[in-house]
Amino acid sequence: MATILQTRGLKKYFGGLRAINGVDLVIEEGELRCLIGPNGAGKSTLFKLILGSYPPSAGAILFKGDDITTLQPHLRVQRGMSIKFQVPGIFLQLPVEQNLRIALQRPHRGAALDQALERLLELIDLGHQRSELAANLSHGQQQWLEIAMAVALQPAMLLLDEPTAGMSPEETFKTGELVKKLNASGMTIVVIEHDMAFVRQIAKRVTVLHFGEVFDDGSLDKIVRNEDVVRIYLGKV
Amino acid sequence: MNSASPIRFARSLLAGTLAGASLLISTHALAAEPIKLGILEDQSGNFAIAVIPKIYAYQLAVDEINAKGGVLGRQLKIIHYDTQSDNTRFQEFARRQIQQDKVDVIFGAFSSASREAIRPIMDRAKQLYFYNNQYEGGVCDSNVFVTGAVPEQQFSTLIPWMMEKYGKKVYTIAADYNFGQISAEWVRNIVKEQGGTMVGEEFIPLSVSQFSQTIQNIQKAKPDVLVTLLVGANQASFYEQQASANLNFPMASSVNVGQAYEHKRFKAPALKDMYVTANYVEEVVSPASDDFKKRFRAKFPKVEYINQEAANAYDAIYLYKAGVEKAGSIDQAKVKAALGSGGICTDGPSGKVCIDPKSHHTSHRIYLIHVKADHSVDIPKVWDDIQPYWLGTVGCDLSKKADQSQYTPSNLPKK
Amino acid sequence: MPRWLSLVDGPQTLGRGPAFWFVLGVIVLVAALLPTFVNAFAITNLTYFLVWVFMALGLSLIWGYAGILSFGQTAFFGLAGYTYGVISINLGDAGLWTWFALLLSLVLPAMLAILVGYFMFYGGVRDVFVGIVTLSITLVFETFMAQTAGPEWTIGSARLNGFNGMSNMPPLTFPWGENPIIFDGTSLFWLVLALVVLVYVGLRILVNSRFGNVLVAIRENPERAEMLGYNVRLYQLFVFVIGSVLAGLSGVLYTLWGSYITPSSMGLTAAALPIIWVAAGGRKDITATLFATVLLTWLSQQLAVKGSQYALIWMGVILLVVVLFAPEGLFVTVWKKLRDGRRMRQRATAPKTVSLPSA
Amino acid sequence: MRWSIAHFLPHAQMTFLVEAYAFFYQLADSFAFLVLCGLGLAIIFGMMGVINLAHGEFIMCGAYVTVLSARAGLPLPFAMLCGTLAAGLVGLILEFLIIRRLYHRLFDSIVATWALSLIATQGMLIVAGPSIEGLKTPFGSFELGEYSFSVYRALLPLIALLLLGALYWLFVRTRFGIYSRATIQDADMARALGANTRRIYSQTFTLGAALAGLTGALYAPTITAVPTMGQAFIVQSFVTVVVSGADVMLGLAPSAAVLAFIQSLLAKSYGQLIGQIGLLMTVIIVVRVLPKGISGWVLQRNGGR
Repeated sequence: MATILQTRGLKKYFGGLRAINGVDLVIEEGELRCLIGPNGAGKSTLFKLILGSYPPSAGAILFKGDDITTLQPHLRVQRGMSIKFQVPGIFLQLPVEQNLRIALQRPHRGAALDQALERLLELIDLGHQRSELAANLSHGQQQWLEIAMAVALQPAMLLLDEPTAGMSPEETFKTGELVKKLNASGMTIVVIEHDMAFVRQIAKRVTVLHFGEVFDDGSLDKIVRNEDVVRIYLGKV
Repeated sequence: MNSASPIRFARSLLAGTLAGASLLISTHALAAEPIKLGILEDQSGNFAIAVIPKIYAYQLAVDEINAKGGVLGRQLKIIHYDTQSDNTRFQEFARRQIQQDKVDVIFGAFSSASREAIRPIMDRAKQLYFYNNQYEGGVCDSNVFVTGAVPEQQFSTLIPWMMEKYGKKVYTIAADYNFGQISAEWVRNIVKEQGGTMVGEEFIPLSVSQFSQTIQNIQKAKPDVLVTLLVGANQASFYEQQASANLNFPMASSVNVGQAYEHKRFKAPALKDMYVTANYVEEVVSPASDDFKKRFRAKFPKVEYINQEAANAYDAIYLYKAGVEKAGSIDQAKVKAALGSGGICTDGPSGKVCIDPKSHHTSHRIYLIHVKADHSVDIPKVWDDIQPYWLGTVGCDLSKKADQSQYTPSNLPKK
Repeated sequence: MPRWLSLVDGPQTLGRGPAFWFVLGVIVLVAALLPTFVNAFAITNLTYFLVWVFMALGLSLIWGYAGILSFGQTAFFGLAGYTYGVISINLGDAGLWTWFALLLSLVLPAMLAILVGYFMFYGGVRDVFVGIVTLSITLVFETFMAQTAGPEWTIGSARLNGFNGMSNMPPLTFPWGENPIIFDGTSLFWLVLALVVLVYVGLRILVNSRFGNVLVAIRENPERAEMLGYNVRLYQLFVFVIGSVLAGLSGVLYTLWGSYITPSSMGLTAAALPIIWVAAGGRKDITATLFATVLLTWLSQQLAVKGSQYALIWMGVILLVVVLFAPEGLFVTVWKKLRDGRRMRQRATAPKTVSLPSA
Repeated sequence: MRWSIAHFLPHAQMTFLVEAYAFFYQLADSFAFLVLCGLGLAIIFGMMGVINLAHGEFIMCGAYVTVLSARAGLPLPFAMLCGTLAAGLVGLILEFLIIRRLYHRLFDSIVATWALSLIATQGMLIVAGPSIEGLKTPFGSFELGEYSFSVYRALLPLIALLLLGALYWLFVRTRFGIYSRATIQDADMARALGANTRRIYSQTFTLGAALAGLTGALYAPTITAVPTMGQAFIVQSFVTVVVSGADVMLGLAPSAAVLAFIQSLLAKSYGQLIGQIGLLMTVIIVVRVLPKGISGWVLQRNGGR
């Protein structure tokens, strides 16, 4: 398997705060990776560095073998990345259908766009609410809508930042199945998640971040057996 | 507004009923239609302070004339729109008065900018137009008549007198736009002619209301005479600020006191030793002036000050009357010809005022107004019958050659 | 109907369907025939109201659709007006020179907009600060132009003439054998009306196109738009340039209307007016902006004519009432009320259909 | 009141000192004007996000009430207090009737406050006429070398600094200040902590209006009170606040100082026109270089985001 994403000695300081302090991360093509860690570990910051929302203080980012460290965000997206934000990043004052059309219209055109739209609506089960304003959806539905928008770009690599926040257990389970389905179709997926049941449901490999550094890495079983990981979650390290 | 409105209503009713019946009668009724005077003046906005007395003055003159039977047996009717000190409004309403109200004459505009906004419209429609304000001078326009004083009347009297009394070093501060720049140019030329020196000249953007820097500059230059050509409410703050810094130079101006009565509005001694040449101020004492003031205040007790431009506006209506009577018609071309034919005069509150055929400007009696420390006013000198000669001498002769330009000492007519 | 033309009826504009276009068509037709019914002044005056529409539509596009509040559209208005004045006075009205002046008066604002837009959008200037930068630019222009009274401020044979403004520029003239067509009075009205229709339809197509979709996306959530792969800053720059050229078009037409342009056209008061029109009508819809601009300029003139010194007070009260009781703007709020009312009635009469959630 | 130190020092040093003081006076004068212009607006705009285009009219209100009550016989300090309170009261009423409906509608607040400014300007013209008789600047003047200066204006910068100090105390040390800053940071959180956010918004707006009134009151003896006088302040107000950024306490004084320095230097060297244009150009550049103003820059350097 080829490497799709690699970070080398990635660092990000905000003033005196070391949010990311030398992360070397390697994601293989087709992988489904979970990033976990306590609050403030730097998970979301890492995503933003990968997507180019912030310039890194040091280090490099490689995507599909190319150095994209200084590339503008929209160009990174055009190369095949896509993200679902932690706080739902949808167009609240626009109807569901238009949200998806905006996402779809770059890769698709004409009849293909309409077909893709129907597939996505079916995928997230919002066909009957297509002309509802996104603001009127439930929190879980908004999360799905955003996942659908991220998927609409047909990315090579999908970054999901807490996709199940605010969802009921049932919704969370459905989301997990969706993620697995997408991964099975060949999409590389990196997920930030707190819900361990969800992580168990989907993850093959887990990376633990702590104080902006990679604390541990491996299969979920290995991670759970690491007592230090348990401790950092309880705030003892 | 119009006291004769029931009569007017009856008359127009009569005209309307008879119009269908007989062509002869209807033309007769039309002949008795009032003459329409369009007035474009700022009742609100920045300039309202100096313009409101003007609006009263038009009304006073019109009511007086109507009470005595009107002009050519016809009543005068004012159509006034509030131009809100907004140049765009001037344009809208000038067109409205010309094209919709079809007025016979237009009086109006205060700032030079508003005059220049409507002058092209007047020229395109060949509309007879009176501008009744002191200004920077130089408008040579066949369609325009000016009743206000101009630099050759105000500065060639004021500056030599000041230099003789106080000394030859002059400092000018002027509003940084057309009026200020052109007036400053006049001052500069006259000072040079009189063998004086300009020790400073400073132009102030209209938005400036803080003058500490200017005050220091003046103190450093130590002039004998300070010429202040400041305009508008922002710049009026200079006087209080210079007084509190104890600047204490004799000042000379062509705009202050006569327009916005700063000596009444500011606490003494902010305008101490301010000298102004104006063709009228309320303090002028003479039978004509006293009578004017009495009639004015009887009709408009609310008026704060009867300023120079009120006298100019009042005179303008009477000059128009004289023109129409000489022409024997209200046809605008004929009235313009009559007004420009010489000998059109009126005896106004400040004395006799006549239209100069070459420049369409008016002669004036010029008063030197001196503001004392307690802000009371005395008049140390009066120049009788000063002619608006300058345009004529540089080559503007509207009686021979039509024109629509504005000239300045550094922008003379092409020979 | 080609696909691009069908975009006039898309999701980003209120007012759709045959009834709407029929009413609009009737309005345009009546307007076009007006010169045969009413006097010359009414036509000149209507031209004057329409002149401002372009600047308002441009601002609606920039602000209402793309979410960028520019407080200085008058800078482009003034630049275009002065450009037309300088070029046309120098080159005269022979041949097509006045049209060349018109063209250049749109090119220069476009260039300024590219410069200013690049400076702002690529420099991280956001939100209300865009308004501050653009306002400062227009105030600098005003202050500078106000002091150009002296004869040294002359370009070729054109005096800039300071605060008193430039005047006497030739009208648009089209050579036509012996009698060239001079765009003045009724012909200017038709020209302006045609431009209004053209720009309005063009903007409807633009905002309902894929481009328009991205604009509203940027307005709603610029970060998300960027993460969908759109070059947000380029879109912002582009829309800013279009809006500014439209402000320039208003400036040229205003200059032609009165053969006069003045620095106070770029002052604080002048700069606030387009914002008032657009906000009061409903900034997220160009139809609302179009009608609000005409209505408000007409209203403020009527108030000045009829209300004498109470005019400005009435204007203020009306604007307050609109803001408080029609939060999305007068036309948009009324439109939505009507639409919702109709839907309610339809729902009340239509047979009940229950859509079952798919499990 | 006059005094002179001319005979205490040798000539050359004296001239230098006088010139230096003259420039400093200029700077301080400009600084005071910008701080006082910006204060009320900074609180309303910076802390509440309401763009108050009627700011100038609050200043006008303060000036008018000050002049009228001084002419009615009140001693000047009390007249100024009246002006301040009157503007605050008007602010309180307007907040209750209008502004509170617009807190989450930034753009609508522009239209509403513009409308208020139209009504206030024209209403004042109709009620009080085109102008009222002014006041005399108190305290006289003092001389230094070839210059003489107004004592009152020399005091204004001190008053501006005192006001800044008082506001710092208010926002950092009092319960109102802490709650109000919390409300501005995060209204939901502040509410959870027991702050009555509605009342805090109302109080903040009233405070902003009263400060604008105080500016009018302080400048009332130095300028002409006319209904349109607010326009003389509005541009400087916005300029100062924008350069300052959102945090009034951190940004306003440095912002006014920088702008005053630039304006004084340019006006002294190249005249008032360049001074005015320079002020506006500075804003354009500052917004580009420091998009969040001086206070945003300070906060960022101190480790915020």
